[in-house]
Amino acid sequence: GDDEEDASGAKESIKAAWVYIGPPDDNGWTQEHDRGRLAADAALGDRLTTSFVPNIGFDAGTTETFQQLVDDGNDIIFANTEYAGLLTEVSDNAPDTKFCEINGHYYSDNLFPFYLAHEKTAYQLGVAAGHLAGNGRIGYIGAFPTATAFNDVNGLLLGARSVNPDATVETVLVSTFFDPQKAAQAANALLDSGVDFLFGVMDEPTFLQLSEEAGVWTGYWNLDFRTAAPTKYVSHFDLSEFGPFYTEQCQRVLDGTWVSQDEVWLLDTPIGDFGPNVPQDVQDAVHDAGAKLDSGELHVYAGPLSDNEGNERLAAGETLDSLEAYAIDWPVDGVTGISPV
Amino acid sequence: MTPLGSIASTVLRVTPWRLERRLEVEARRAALTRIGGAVGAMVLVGIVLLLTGRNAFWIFWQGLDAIFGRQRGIEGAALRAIPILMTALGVALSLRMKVWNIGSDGQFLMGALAAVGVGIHMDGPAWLVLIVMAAAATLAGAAWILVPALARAYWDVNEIITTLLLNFVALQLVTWSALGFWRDKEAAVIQSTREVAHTLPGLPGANSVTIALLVPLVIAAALWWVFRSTTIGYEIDTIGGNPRAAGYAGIAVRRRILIVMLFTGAIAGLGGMLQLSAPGAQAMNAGFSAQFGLSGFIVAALAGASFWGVIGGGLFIASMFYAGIVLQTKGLSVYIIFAIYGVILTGIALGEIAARYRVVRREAVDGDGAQAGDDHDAATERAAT
Amino acid sequence: MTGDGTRPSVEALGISKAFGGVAALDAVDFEVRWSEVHALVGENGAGKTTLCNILAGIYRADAGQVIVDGTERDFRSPAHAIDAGIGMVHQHFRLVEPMTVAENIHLGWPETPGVVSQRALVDRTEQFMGEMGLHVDPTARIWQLSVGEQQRVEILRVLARGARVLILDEPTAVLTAKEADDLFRVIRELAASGLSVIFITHKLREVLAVSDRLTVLRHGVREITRPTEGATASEIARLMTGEERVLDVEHRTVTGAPALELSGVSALNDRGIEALHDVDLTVRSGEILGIAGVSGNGQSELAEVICALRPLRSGSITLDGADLASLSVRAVTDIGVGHIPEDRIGMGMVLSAPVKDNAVLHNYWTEEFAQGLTLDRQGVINFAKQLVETARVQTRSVFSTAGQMSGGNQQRLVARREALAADRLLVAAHPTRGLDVNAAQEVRSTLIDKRDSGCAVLLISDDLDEVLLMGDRIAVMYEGRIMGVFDSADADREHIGLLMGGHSAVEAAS
Amino acid sequence: MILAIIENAFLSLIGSAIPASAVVMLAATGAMLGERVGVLNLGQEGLIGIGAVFSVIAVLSWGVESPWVAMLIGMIAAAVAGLIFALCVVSFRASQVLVGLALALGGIGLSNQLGVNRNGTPIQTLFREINPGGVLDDNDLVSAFLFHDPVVYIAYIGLPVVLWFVLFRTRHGMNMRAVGENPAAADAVGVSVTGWRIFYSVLGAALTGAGGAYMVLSFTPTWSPDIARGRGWVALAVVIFAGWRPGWAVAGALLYGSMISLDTTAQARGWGLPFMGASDLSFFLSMLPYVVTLVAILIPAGAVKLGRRVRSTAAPAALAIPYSREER
Ligand SMILES: Nc1ncnc2c1ncn2[C@@H]1O[C@H](COP(=O)(O)OP(=O)(O)OP(=O)(O)O)[C@@H](O)[C@H]1O
Ligand SMILES: Nc1ncnc2c1ncn2[C@@H]1O[C@H](COP(=O)(O)OP(=O)(O)OP(=O)(O)O)[C@@H](O)[C@H]1O
Ligand SMILES: [Mg+2]
Ligand SMILES: [Mg+2]
Repeated sequence: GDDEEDASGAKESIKAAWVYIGPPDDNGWTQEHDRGRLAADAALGDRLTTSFVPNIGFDAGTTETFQQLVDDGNDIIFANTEYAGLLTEVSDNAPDTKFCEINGHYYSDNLFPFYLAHEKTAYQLGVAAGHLAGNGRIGYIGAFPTATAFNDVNGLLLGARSVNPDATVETVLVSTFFDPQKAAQAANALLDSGVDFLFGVMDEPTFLQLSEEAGVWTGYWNLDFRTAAPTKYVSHFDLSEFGPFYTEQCQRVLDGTWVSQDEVWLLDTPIGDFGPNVPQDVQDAVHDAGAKLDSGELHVYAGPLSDNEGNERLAAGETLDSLEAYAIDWPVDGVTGISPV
Repeated sequence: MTPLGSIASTVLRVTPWRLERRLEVEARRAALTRIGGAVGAMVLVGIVLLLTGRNAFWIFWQGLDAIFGRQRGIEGAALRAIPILMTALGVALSLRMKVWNIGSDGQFLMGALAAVGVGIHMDGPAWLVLIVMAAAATLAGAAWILVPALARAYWDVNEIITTLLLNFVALQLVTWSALGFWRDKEAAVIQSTREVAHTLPGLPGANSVTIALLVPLVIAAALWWVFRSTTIGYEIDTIGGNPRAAGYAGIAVRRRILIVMLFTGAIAGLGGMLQLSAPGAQAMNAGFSAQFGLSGFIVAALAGASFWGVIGGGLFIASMFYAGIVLQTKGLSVYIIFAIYGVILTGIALGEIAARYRVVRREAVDGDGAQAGDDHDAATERAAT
Repeated sequence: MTGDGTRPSVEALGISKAFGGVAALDAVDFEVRWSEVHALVGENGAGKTTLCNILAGIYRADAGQVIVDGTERDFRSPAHAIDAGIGMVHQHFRLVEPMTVAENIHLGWPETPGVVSQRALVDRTEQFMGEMGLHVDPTARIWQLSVGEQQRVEILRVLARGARVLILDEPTAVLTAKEADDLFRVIRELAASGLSVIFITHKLREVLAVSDRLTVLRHGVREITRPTEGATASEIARLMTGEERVLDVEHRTVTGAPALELSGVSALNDRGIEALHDVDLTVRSGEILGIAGVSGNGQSELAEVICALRPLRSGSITLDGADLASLSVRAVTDIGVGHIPEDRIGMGMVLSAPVKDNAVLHNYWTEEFAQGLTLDRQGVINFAKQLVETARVQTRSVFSTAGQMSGGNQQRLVARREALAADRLLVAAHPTRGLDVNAAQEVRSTLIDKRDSGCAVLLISDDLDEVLLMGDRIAVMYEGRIMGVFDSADADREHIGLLMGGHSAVEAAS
Repeated sequence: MILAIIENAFLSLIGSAIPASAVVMLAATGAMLGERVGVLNLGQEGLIGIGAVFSVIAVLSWGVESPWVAMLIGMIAAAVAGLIFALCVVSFRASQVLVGLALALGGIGLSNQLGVNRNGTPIQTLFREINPGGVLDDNDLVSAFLFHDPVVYIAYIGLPVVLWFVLFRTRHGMNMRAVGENPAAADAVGVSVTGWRIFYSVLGAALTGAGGAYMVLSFTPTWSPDIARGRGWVALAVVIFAGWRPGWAVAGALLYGSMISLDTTAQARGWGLPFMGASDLSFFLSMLPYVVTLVAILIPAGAVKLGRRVRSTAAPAALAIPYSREER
């Protein structure tokens, strides 16, 4: 960063670094973040210098990566997966550097987590699935039994049930966000078992291709990837909010106004554009649900709800907001293949 | 005769030079040629980097500077060296007996897993918890190699693949622990077990390196002594050299193989605990072992029979990996770094061979003693016979 | 073009070859003619095998020419030598153990049909066997064969591909007298049909019996090539070694107390077949009991059972009245039993370990070298140096690996080591196999010294001459049974030969 | 009824294992070829990556339109890597274990690097399933079991049969086995040990590369980093399980593949264990392929030991031992 710093803490120019779990060309998660980085870079021009380190997994070397970025004088560092202790080990000892960690759970003076309010998006996609899946069976390929997955399956199921009360979500967990072969096997297993709609939190689009081949409706997490399933593509989660978020955080550092947060910073995640074959009435129903969710007229989680082991989790009249959903650790009844933590 | 094979072997034969085997290889020459192989490989890598438009000098300089330019670099390399040295020592021990344990990653992980289990469930003074963690890790590491060891010792099942397969199982078990049975639920952190509260005491003058660094040094010294001065070392070497002769000498070969393999696993398992009790690494996740077992295996194979060679080679490989992490933040892809490791390893393997051979001219004969050179004095041999 | 008995089939001119800077052959000239059996003799390590390996394309000479039937050849691999009609039967067999005899004979042979069936290979093999007059079960796998049978497979293989120059490297070292006689007959026939045979042996009797001419190598230099006619064993020995030593063995009649006693001993071999049946045997202190017999009749099992290397199935073994069978290998050694194993490389030493470590292989744990767990390294080195000196082992130093020593020197080391370890009993299995005359004499002297010092010696050998020369008493073994025991004075060579062949004592007597 | 369920389960497991394990099958055959002549190549992971990435490059960057040509290009690239490996370990006699590991590491790194910017791009140049006239319904389990693209038939039927025939019914195969069992013996009868070891290492590497190519040209038609993800190691285990017999490799590959698909299939079909939650079951099942492979290796070995069976499943005696004619 720049040494010139006025009394208010504002700076002439800063350096920002991104640490990515995957490669920036994965056609998925990391690529979306890298777009966000480029957007920030473009928006702040000469005042922001950005760099990124791809393919950083969860191992002891990761701490070293963060430390090195701190040593290299980065003013703010973004992590596009939850590195938890591997990151906080460094952030706690680098008070002058700011950190934003996606999907994190640790808060300090220089680190706060950010994430997506995606349970609503999942709900909207669920509405589409409820219309499109003839037999009401929705397949879901997940990575780990975390809140991300619970919000996905719950949103899908509740959205679908708003249309078809008999809808179910069948889950296969593959313990990785990125393994095309495993994802393909999961997709095949679900397709073979007869699901009529397939969705996954995978960082790559293999399952879309398989759905297309099997003639099953399908949707994607990260970005518009209808090329992989030209006729059966429904929609995706629109992750274009990363750019504004990154720009804003960098701007705050430049201005000397960056402050840490005490709750997760949730980004809007609208439903993306629809594939060419999604009927207009389905599109309308999805948008309608979205509008109601935004206005607070409709809640994704509204009691009575019980988990899939029969325990009541939400009494009638109770609701969960997005912040509460961020920590959810149970699947609603009707979801199979994943159990409460 | 296959055409390709024939071309290849002809190419190798038409040169006027040939390799001649040395009957004796001094340890120093072997060490030198290995280093030579590594340097040669790096030069080759440098040329390729230059050809692909990268500034090789800058890269090498950055790598060196990252380690030696600052205390954190040295400590960072040392921190990485600890797990690598532990797995390497275990493997080196079994290599003395010609047993190839490729499963030290699994043993390392299981050691760490056992340590975490103890650490998050046991109350008590830190020193006691740490000791119990170490004991549990040692046992778990040994337990993880038990089946391959029994199979090797009593059923003659090759251990390379059996130990390797258990790596995958251990990795899945760790994932399970991190996301399932020992998951850190309070923080709802993904992919991690709960954290152990205790760490080992730091080394005086160090910021992050703990007394764990002393453990591989002590083990290396102990193994060196065992193989230099005890009947146990003698017996293990004998088994490695000729198991039938060992049986003839009254050594219980199968039991020894079993015990030594268990020790191998135990050392790797203890390595898992050492890694876990370093500051900042007190929880387990699927990435807990950054190929430490594989690196350790490579180190042991490079070091040959020498335990001090393991220490030297381990520090070298750890530095290389550490430099790799730093270079990644300078824009050198981890992929390229892996490719470079491959080339350097090959260089070292070829260097090892170079020590065992020397190049002589095919037609060159006695003449002025050109051949009778350094290995031996022909005249004395003749006189002695 | 073959057969006039004067034109050279193979000429080697100025052949030199060095290993690790040490010359194994130094400008050797060697010439063999058509229709002759040419014996190649010399001490262990003289370079005989090296020279033949060069002729067979296994080694490349550092210098010199090889001329086959008038044409200069540059053998870059054995394939070239085979093309030139040279075939070699190697000192250490080169057979593929898990394959059948038929397969081994057809290996690497261009005339083998491209698509093969076992049936066809067996038929072809049987046909050759008929033509050559040599027989082995073509469907047997090599590991099931005795060494003599393996030898035959090697010879058949070479002959089948029409070798015109046949090199036999110590073919008789592992053959019984009968098998050796068969082989000599074949060799003579081959030479008579115009082929050249190069024949390496340490047994001078055989040189005189079968060869037309002989060449003596000494320290990698050719001493002489001459017709065999008129040569004497002592003259050849002198040329080989530069000195002549004759071992004079004085037999004794021992009345002393029985040391080793076996009664009703049975044991299985490695394949789980009973190899020893109800063996009763006694060796007294201060005597050599020679076991005569064709190898493979349970002798190795006998030695191993005594030394606790093999479990006893039934019966008892005692040494000076104390039970031996229940002891561990280590305990057996500790009470003063030494064992020169049959397979000295495979069992008796660790080739990759230094000589010093090999010197204490059988007693490193004793108080002499070990205090608790620690090994007295200096003590080991001193002991090894002393052993090397007294046993006249030629090695660069006690720190170089045992594998670098020539076979004869390895054997000397093991023999002396075991003799030193043995106070009460020394079991010596084939202790002179493959040794040159001098080395063999030295090992034999060691055994006699042992005997003279009051130790019981059990000598197992398939060389009947050796057993007759050395044994104070002689026991004959056949198919795991003792066929008879004789005092050396009463031992009749022919009679024992018959017993060795499995004829019962009654038959043999008649 | 129960029978029908078992049959169903069996067909669905094997049916999905067949294409999924074709890469293991090809790599195992490749590894077996090398090992039969005494060359142990631990670099299968790297070779799969190289084979895959060059096929991807061929399709995406060089505009190759035939999957066969793309696969051939992947095979040639892997063969070149195999040649370098072979020269190091056969000609220069470097440690097969070390250089093999180097090839694993370096091959993964190199292929990942070459794959940069090609991640996730769908590949349209694909092998097509052979389904004679669409006789059977596409989603039928029987057709999932029977109908695949041609590479699958080559991998599971063609190669094992050819290799078995060559190894055990031809002069050539006899010589090959001799090189792996006792190179000194093979050499003495004029078989070129060096030449054959190099040739079959290279051919084996090419087959392993074909496995990698298959992954991106049919199974999951897209490049992704670390594409082998342990399949190369599993292939080496399959060789041991198979006792170096080509036909048994089919059983090994399918066993492993079924265990892998048991994981996803059990989850997808809601098969459960009474004492385990759904998430735990998925973790448990993900360990199973390796445990079962391990047990499958131990059983025949134990049977040999306990029942004194013939040692036809033993490794080639000279495996991983460099041969030098003048050494002794
Ligand atoms: N491949 C080799 N490597 C190293 N040294 C060798 C090799 N081959 C032969 N020598 C050495 O060359 C010398 C001659 O060996 P060679 O085998 O030719 O002897 P030999 O006359 O056949 O003896 P023996 O009667 O014991 O068979 C010995 O000193 C031996 O150690
Ligand atoms: N399973 C088998 N199949 C075929 N032949 C066998 C088998 N087992 C043993 N033989 C034969 O029995 C004989 C004994 O072989 P073995 O190697 O056990 O001899 P030995 O008892 O060790 O004798 P020595 O000490 O003289 O070598 C050999 O000639 C071999 O041909
Ligand atoms: Mg010889
Ligand atoms: Mg025997």
